[in-house]
Amino acid sequence: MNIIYFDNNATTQVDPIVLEAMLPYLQEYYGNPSSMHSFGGQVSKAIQAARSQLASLLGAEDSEIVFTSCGTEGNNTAIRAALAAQPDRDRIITTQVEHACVLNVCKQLEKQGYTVTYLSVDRHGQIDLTELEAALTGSTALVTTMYANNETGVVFPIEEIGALAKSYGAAFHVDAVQAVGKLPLNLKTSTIDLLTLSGHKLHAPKGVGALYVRRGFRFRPLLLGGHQERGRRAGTENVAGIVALGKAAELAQQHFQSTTLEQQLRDRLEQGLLATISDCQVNGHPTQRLPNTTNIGFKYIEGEAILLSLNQYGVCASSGSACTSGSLEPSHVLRAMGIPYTILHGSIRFSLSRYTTAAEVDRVLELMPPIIERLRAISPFNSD
Amino acid sequence: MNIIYFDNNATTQVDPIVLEAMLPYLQEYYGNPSSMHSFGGQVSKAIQAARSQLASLLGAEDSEIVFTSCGTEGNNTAIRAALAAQPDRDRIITTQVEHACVLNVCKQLEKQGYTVTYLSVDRHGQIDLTELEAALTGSTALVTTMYANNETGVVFPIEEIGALAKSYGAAFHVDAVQAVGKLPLNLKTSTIDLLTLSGHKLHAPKGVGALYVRRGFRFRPLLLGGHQERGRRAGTENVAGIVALGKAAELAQQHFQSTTLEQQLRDRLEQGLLATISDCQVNGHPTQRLPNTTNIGFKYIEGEAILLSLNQYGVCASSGSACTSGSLEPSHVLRAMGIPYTILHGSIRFSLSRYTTAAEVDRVLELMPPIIERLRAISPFNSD
Amino acid sequence: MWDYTDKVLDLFYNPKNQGAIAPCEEPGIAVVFGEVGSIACGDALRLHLQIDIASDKILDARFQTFGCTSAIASSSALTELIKGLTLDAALHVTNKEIADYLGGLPEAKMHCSVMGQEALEAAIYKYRGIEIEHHEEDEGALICACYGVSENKIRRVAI
Ligand SMILES: Cc1ncc(COP(=O)(O)O)c(C=O)c1O
Ligand SMILES: Cc1ncc(COP(=O)(O)O)c(C=O)c1O
Ligand code: FES
Ligand code: FES
Repeated sequence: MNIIYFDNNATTQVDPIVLEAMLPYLQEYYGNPSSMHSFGGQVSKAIQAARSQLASLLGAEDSEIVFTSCGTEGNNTAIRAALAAQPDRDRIITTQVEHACVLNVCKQLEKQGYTVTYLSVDRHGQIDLTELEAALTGSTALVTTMYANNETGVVFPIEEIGALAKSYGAAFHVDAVQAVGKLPLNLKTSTIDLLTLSGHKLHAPKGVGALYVRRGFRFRPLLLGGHQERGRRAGTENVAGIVALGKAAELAQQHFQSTTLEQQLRDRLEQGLLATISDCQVNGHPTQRLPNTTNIGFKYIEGEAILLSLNQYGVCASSGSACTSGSLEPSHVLRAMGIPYTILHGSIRFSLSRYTTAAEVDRVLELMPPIIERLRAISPFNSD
Repeated sequence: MNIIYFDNNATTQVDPIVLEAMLPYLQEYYGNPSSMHSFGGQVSKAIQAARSQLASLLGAEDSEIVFTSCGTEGNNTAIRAALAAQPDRDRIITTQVEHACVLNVCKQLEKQGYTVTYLSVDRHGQIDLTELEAALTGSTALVTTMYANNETGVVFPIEEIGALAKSYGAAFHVDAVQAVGKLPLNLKTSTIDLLTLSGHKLHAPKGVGALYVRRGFRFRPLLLGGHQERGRRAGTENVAGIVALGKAAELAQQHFQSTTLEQQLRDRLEQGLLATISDCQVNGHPTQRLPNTTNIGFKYIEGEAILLSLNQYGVCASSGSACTSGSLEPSHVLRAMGIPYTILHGSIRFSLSRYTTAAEVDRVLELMPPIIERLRAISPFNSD
Repeated sequence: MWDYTDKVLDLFYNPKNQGAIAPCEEPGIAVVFGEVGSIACGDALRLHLQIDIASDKILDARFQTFGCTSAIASSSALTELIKGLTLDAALHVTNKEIADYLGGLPEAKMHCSVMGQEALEAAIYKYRGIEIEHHEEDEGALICACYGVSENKIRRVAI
C-alpha cells in the first residue's frame, strides 16, 4: 500500500541526498574522529564540516554547536546545564505545553527543591507575556520554552520571551526541535543562550541532534567522559548521523522557500476539512503557527478511532505526540488550551513536509468525511 | 593508500551485513516507532527484533535491554541509576584503570559527597580481590569495574568481583564495552546488575549502545521524557543504529570462534615484535587478556612519533584511549600499572578484529623495526 | 502502536449491532438501555437491549460507543455474546470473555472491555428497577483517567 505520510512532526523521511552524504561514514570512513592517525583525522574533518553546515543554518558559530543523540538529550542537558551555571538561583519558568522531555525534567527538579512556574496558554495555545513578566524574579535561573509546539504548531514569540528573561538575568533555553528548518533563526542577534534541535525532524536520521550553546555561556556537560565536543558531550560521536545532520541543515536552508508551498497545501487540507465536515475546529493559533501543521478536533468521536480508520488507507497522522501515544491520557497541550471535552478526545494532527503533494492532500480530503461520518454514526452523542 | 587497521579497540568497521540490515530504516521504513499507525508499528517491531538479538548474545531477557546512544551514556546512566536506587549508601568502588567516562563521573560524585575507592592494579594490570574485599562496607552502594581494559586488554574476574559486591548488598555494574563480542557472557547466571556496551566496538555504527538492567533492579533513567524503552531512556530511538546493533550482536555470536584466529594473529604480531625489536615489553597480563589486544612499550622513544611513522604507511594504531588521545598526559592505565617512565611514553596499542589478515600482521612486523630504529637513533636516551 | 488482533480490527471496521433499538409497543417485549462513561472521560457506551419479558431472554442487543478502537470492538463483541441469553446468564458474561472473543486485547486496553460489562449491568438493573451500587474507588492508582477505572477494579473484573 502507498503510504500517505502526514506525520512529519513525529519524524521525517531521511532525504536521499542526506543518506548519500552519510553512507561513506558507515562504510570506508569508519575511523574514530579522536584517533591520532589520518584515517581517524579525516572523519574528524567531516564532523567539523557538518558543524559549519548546521551553524550556518542557525546563524551561529561553529564552536557553539554541540552534537547530541536526540532532542531529549539536548533538552535534558540544556536545562541541567543552565541550573548548574547559576547555583544561587532556584526558580524555573516554562509553559504547560512543553514536550514531555522538558516537563518531566522540570517535575524532577521540583522534587529537588526548584520552584517551577508553568505558564498557561490561551485557547489558541499562545502564552501571555504579562504572565511571564509577573513570574520572573531575581532568583529565576532559567526560562525554557518551545519555539513551536509539536502538537498544534503554535509559535511562541521567543525573542520577546528572551528579552524579558534577560532583563532578570535568567538563562534562556529554547526547544526548537519543531522549528528548525521550518522557521528562520539567527542566533547571532538572538537572546537565546541554549537551543535544542533534533535531526530526525528535518530529514536527517533518528539518533542525532544538537545543542546550541552561546559562546561564553558557562556550560556543564550531562554526559561525562572523554574530550569529544570540546568536553561538552562525551562519548564516541555518531559520525554518520552528524554528517547527515550537517547535510540536512544545508538542504533545509536551500529548501526554505518550500515552506510556503507546504503552507499552501496545509491550508488546502485544513480548509477542505472544515468545509466538508461539520462540527470540527482547528486547535491552534490562526496565524502564529508552523507552516506544516494543522490540529483539528472532530466532535463526538475519538482520535484513535480516526487514526486507525485512516491507517487502513495508508494515511499516517497522529494524536498527541508520538512518544506519549501509548498513553491513554488526552493531550496535555489541548487540555491546557481549554479545548472542550466534546472535541478534546477527537483531535488529530496532520503534519506535512516538503515531500507532501497536492494529490495526497486531496486523497485525505476525500477519505476523511466518510470516516468521520461512520464513527459518528456509532457514537451515542452524535444525535444528542 | 591501503589502510591497515589495527585500532579496533578505538572503533570498528561496520560489517557490510550490518549496513545492509540497517539501510531500510534510513530509507523506506522511516516511521516513528512510537506512532499509532502501522507504518510506525513495523519499525517498533524491528526494534523488538534487535532487542532479542542482543539479549541472546548476552544471555539476557529482552526486557532487560535498554538501548542508548553510546558506551559513555550507558556508563553515566548505570552509575547514577545504581546510586539513586540506594540513597542510604554513599560509597562507590571502582578501579584506577577505568575509562574516562567512569572515572569522570566518579570524580564528580566525590564532589557531591560520595566516597570513591579506586582499586589499584598490579604490574600486569590486574586488580587484587583482597583489596576489593577490604574496601567493601555495608554502605557501599556500587561496585563498578570494566570487564576488559581498552588499553591493555586485561580481563577482570567479574564474577568474583560481583560475588563480593553482592555479599555486601552493593549493586554491581560492569563496563563491558571492550568485552562484548570478544568474551563470552551469560547474564542469566551472572552477578551483574547493570552492564554497558557500545555498538561501534562490535562492527555496528557509532551512535548506538545498550545498557543491560537486571530484571527487578530499581532503575532510574538519566534522560527523562517520553515513554521510549519502557520509560528507561527517553528520546526518539536511533532506529537504524538499533537494528544495526541487533544484527551485529547476531554476527558476533556467529563469529565467536574467529576470536581464536584473532588471538593467533595477535600472538604472531606480539611475538614477532618482541623477537625483532630490542628493549620492548608487553604491557598487560600474559594470559588474562582480550584475544585481540596487545599493548607494547618501546623504550627511549615516544608513542606519538611511532604512531605518526606508522601512519605514513597507512597503519592505524593508538596510544592511550581514542577519546583522550588529544591529551598530552601519559596513559593513566599504564601509570596505574607502574610501568616505568622509560617505557610509559613509548607504548602503543595494536587491536585486531575479525577482518585482520596474516598479511597485515606481517606487513606491520616488517615496518616496525626500522621505525623504532630510526626514532631511537634520534633519541638522546638510546645510548644511555 | 497498539497490537490489535484481526478480530478487533474487523469488528472496528465492520461493527455488528451498531445503533439504537427503537422503543417497542408490542406487548411482552421491553426495550431498555444502559449507559456508562461520558464524553468528558473520552469513552462512553450506550447498550440497548430488547428483552422478551416472559422468558427473560435478550432478543436483540445494540450499541453506541464513543471511544477508541478497542472500545468499539468490545461493544460489538458484547452484543454478539449476549444475544439469545437470559438476563441472568448475560450478567455472568465477564470482560475477560469479551476480550477472549476478540482474540485478546493489549494489556493497557483491557479496561475498554470493562465498559461493556458495566453497561450491561446498568441496562439489566435498570430494567429490573435495581439501584446500582457504586463501587468505591478506594485504593489503586487511576490508570485510565478517561473514565475513572482504577487498577484494582481492572484486576477485580479481569481476573
Ligand atoms: C572500556 C570503555 N568504556 C567506555 C567507552 C566509551 O564508549 P563510547 O565511546 O561508545 O561512548 C569505551 C570506548 O570508547 C571503552 O573502551
Ligand atoms: C517539541 C519537541 N521537543 C523535543 C522532542 C524530542 O526530540 P527527540 O525525540 O529527538 O528526543 C520532540 C519530538 O519528539 C519535540 O517535538
Ligand atoms: S613536546 Fe609535543 S607533547 Fe610535549
Ligand atoms: S476505553 Fe479504550 S482507552 Fe479508555
